Amino acid sequence: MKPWKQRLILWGMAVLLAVGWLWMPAGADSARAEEPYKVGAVFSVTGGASFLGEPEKKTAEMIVEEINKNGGVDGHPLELILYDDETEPSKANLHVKRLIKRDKVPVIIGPTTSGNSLAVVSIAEQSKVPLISCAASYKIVTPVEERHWVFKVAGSDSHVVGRLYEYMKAKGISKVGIMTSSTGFGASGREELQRLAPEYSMELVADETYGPKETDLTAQLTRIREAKPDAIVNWSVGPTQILAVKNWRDLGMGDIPLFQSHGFGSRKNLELAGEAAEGVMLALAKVNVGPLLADDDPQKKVIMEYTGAYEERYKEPISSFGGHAWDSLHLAVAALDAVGPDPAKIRDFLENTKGFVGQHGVFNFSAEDHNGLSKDDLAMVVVKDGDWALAE
Amino acid sequence: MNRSSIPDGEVLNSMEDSDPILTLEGVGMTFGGVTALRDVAHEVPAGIIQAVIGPNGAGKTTLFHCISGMLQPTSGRVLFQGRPITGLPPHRIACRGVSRTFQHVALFKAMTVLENVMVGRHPRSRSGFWAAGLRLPGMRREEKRIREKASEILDLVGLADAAPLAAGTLPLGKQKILEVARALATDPRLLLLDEPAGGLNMNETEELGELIRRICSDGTTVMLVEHDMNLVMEISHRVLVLHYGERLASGSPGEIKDHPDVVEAYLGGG
Amino acid sequence: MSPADRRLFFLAVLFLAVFPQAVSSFDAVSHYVDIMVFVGIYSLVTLGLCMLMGYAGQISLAQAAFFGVGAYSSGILTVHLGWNPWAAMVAGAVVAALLAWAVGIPALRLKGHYLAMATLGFGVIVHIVFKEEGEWTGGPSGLVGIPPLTAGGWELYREIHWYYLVWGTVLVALLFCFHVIRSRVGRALMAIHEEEKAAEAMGVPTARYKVQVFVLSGVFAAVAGSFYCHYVGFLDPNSFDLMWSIRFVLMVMVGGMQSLWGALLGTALLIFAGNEWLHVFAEYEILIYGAILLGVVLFLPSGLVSLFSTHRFSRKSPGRAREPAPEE
Amino acid sequence: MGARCRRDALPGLVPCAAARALGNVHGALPLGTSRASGVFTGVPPEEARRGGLKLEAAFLQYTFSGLTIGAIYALVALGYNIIYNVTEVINFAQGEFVMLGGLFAVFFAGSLGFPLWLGFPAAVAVVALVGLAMERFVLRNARNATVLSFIIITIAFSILLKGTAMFAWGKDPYTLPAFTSGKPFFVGGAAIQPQALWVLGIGGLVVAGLSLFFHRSMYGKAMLACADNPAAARMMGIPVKRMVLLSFVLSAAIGAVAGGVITPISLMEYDRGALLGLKGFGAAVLGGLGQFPGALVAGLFLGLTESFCAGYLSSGYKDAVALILLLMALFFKPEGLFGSREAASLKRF
Repeated sequence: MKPWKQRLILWGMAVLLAVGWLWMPAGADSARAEEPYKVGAVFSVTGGASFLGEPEKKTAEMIVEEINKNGGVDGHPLELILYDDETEPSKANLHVKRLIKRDKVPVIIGPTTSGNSLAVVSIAEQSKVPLISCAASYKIVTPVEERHWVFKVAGSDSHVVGRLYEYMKAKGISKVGIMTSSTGFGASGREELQRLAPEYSMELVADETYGPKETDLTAQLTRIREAKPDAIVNWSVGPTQILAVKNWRDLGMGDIPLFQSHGFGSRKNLELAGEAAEGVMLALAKVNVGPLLADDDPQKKVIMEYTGAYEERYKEPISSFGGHAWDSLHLAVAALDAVGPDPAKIRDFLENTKGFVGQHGVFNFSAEDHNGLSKDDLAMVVVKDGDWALAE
Repeated sequence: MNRSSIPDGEVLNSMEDSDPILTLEGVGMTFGGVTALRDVAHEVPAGIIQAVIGPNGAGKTTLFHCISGMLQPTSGRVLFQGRPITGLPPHRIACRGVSRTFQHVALFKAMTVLENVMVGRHPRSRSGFWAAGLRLPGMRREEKRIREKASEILDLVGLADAAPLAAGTLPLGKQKILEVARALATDPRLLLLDEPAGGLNMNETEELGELIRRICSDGTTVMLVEHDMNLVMEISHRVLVLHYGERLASGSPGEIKDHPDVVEAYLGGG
Repeated sequence: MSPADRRLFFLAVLFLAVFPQAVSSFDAVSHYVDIMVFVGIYSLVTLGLCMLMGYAGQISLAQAAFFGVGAYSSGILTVHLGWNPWAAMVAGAVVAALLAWAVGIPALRLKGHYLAMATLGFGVIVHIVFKEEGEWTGGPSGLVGIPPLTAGGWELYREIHWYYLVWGTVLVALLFCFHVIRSRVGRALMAIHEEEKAAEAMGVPTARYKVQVFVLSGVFAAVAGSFYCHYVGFLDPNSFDLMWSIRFVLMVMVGGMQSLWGALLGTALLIFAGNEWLHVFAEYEILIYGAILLGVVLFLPSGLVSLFSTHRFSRKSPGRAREPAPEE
Repeated sequence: MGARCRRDALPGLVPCAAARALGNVHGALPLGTSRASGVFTGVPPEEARRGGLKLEAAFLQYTFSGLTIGAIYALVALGYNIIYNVTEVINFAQGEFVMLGGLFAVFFAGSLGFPLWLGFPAAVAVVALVGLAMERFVLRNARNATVLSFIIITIAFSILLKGTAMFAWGKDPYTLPAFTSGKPFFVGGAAIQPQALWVLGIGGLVVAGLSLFFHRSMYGKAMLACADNPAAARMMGIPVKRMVLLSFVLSAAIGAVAGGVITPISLMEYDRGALLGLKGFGAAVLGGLGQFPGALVAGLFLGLTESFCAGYLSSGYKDAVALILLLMALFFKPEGLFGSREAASLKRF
């Protein structure tokens, strides 16, 4: 390499580094006239769980804008410091530390996924900063003695499974074949499906797992058919949940009802699965089916408002995951409004919050329950004429 | 072809009483139907310079590969100092005391001249990963000895000045010499030189001839594949002629020069 | 270790020692210490890979698997069997060494593309095992409840402790590698890289050395994995997938695989880029990775270190990295 | 709504108890070994027959789905072989061609509304252009690159393709209508989708076309000559550069064909390429790298093995099976199950 070329590249890099340094957001020490209230957020905006993290980010940004337009929180502007963990635990770990150390936020919402949430709960505990996770795993808030500072707003898979089993039991179903993907989502569903089966006197006659990149599920479905179940439960996200529906239909198994996880609850999935999805059932958070709710439903109003604002602003249908961001951010804001930016007081406020009406249900937190939801916050939904319809 | 036209056994016995350092017993090599060597039998007495000549494609390099373990002969066996070495991997054969150079220079081009020769000391040293990584005292002493020995050899071949240069930057003639130096560093009992004079000018060839003589007089048996007939005739004690993979003749340079089969093979087979 | 490398080494020690103090006085970069812990952990992996790729000339697309073996060994032994974390770390290194040895013997007989595919396939298989053996590994949901590392009675919970522990280990490993390189073994490795046949003819047991350096890289990765396990406190199979193996190769190549300093530089650059600077690009990150990789291979095959004075950074005389020296 | 569910979606909630019991017997048995259910005493013969038929149906089902995906693996393997034969380079981006083929087919036939007979070839053509660009603008610039560099370059290119696809199409999966509509039909109790026949048919056509090309046409013969001895080929006046270019175009096109035909069955999204590529490589190695008939047989074999593994052993380890086969082949028989050791020893490994 010629010396002048070397020097050119070295200088170029030096300039880039300098620009990168200057670009960095100003530190926490920059004083302002109106001290803003900060909320930290870590969402998986990119990477494997971006389909969850992106609506969360959009929702959070929309809410912050709305609040600031209406005079902020208790007179203070609201500042959202949002980092993308790219669906990687190590990055979630780093970002939460950064939010606490550098940005000195009094409360954090997120991370998006169960894995990343579990990777950061210990930091929240040690740093004594409340964390409101948007992920589902019950492990995030159990055992509650070791999760003093951690809350979550996503319903547990046990709620969804409980709702499904309850419905099946009412329909006289007792033998169930389950198929789950080997992802965190699928594995957690499988665990709950197995754990709760005896409670609802369900017999699991088949238990299949498959990779998230599976291109064909006929083998798994054939095996399940061999076991002669009364119903099938598929628990996955991404293309495999479409494949499950298509292959179920292609194999002529329409006489064995297919239940999907709540992961199926997006309109995109309905389009992809097309006619094959007719009759598929699932338990969904009410935020997904706002227009179908009875007018006296306590959640109807907040859901319709959120749905309207989001769809107008982003020109795309809402997803239930954005609802988690709505719930967590509004909880954080409620706390800030009530007690100010003091981590310990925010934590106490959250733990004592009752009857908070959110997108995913009516939250009733307590010292024993840092989730605050139950299976009754879910609605049983069936696919009818290419759209959702309430079952019963 | 009549392969016993020269009764070399007698000649050998009259010349050398010692056991042969290398014995080839019916060595044959085929590559997917093509025969490169057929039933070659030969003995190399210790302490001599043995040339192997023959037209292109006669199987000379293949023979070297078979001796040094780069190729496994498809039939027959090779004995070194009376013990079979067929089937041993090349590095084990090198440890036994057979070293070689390559027809197409195969130096470690990015390493320095000195380092190249130091690699050659590998079979005569022992410290492994742990000793090296932890810099144990034994390893440091050994490292010093390796360096000294390598410098000594570079002195011997006249490359001492080039020691810190990258091997790939040397002119071809020096690279050829460096290959010999690297091979010498293994303390070989038998040194196989594959066309060492290829690409060298007259002066360099002469120096090389001197070097080979010196190596031989220091007690190392040298086997040499070479096209430069002047060099071969000048320095070698015995000559083996291969033709289409078969042993055509063997004898002293004088005998070979006048041998009718050899003359015919060279003129006819070119 | 050459005098230049020794000077650099002392500079590096000095820099690393004052780095935490230096950044902690600025709020805007105070979290750089946390990032540096990750840089240190991944540097252990890339140092091993650099020995394997840059010096012995053998590619491996399975380093994330060894990293994962170390991490999961630590995780499983401490969570399920209640082992002492340090004992688990040693066990993880032993398991990785055995695995590298068992896979290395047949795999390293292969060359080039075949070796790449074989290691890639092995890495993917290990990843599948992490996902499927849920009873032990926690499966795709991940392994939780990993205890923190304790040293002499007190817990390692502050970043600064981790920083010194990890970087201390990296420096020891770096020293070890430098010593190996400047020895009989190192010369043999480089000889294998350059002319395997000739090395073999000079008495170098090439197969054994290749397996040994593969084992070395596996052990380094496993120790790094153990650190990762206790530092993050949570294991997710996706932290050990193919993309990470490719990233490790990328780190080594960007820095310059012919130099151990290059491995450190590449690791630091890519980790900082991924966590700090590339955020601007968010979704574009994958494209940028591909472009960097392509650009480096096409235009800067000896990596960033080749931009600096060649005498100081690159190994004694790295073929393509250096202009031919004038003949005597 | 509830009424609808009860009537349509949940019929047969009270099947005959005996059948259920039988179902459980079979559920608990290792399915692959108990075709003859009659051996169990106390099982009524009629039920036994039904059970036996079921097992047969399952076996057939696994066979069909195995053959379908196997055909795709075989096509991917052919792609590897073509490039390898001419350049001795393994193209790690081969799987991405499949992904691109599928997504471009969706783009042309779905988004632009082309008729399928036009959209599908258009997709193949575009991907072939991508292959051309890869060779012409990237690989050709790396003239003195080492094997290692080639590996990294093709990996880097695959990352770029994947990233670009993520931008163009996002992360959602896409589907394509089947080439011919129609309900699946049943053979021996196993369901066959019409699209599976298209996969096998088009796969067969590609193989036949390729063998004609390589053994009858001048171009094909010239390409094979380059593979045997590039120097000699150059001396004989064969434009080796153009042949290398052609090999990338051809191989990208074949990958695209595979992607286009499989998308109606398995959907397609941006990150599907790597695994398909890896398994296709497995088929190529099993069949003996560079061997066309070998790739075909090995691809189908791999598909069947996977399918049976998912059916009879463990669906979670299904992906691992193909890779273990690949490793076994690489470690113990690198010349492939159908290649000869001698031919392989002449190749540059």
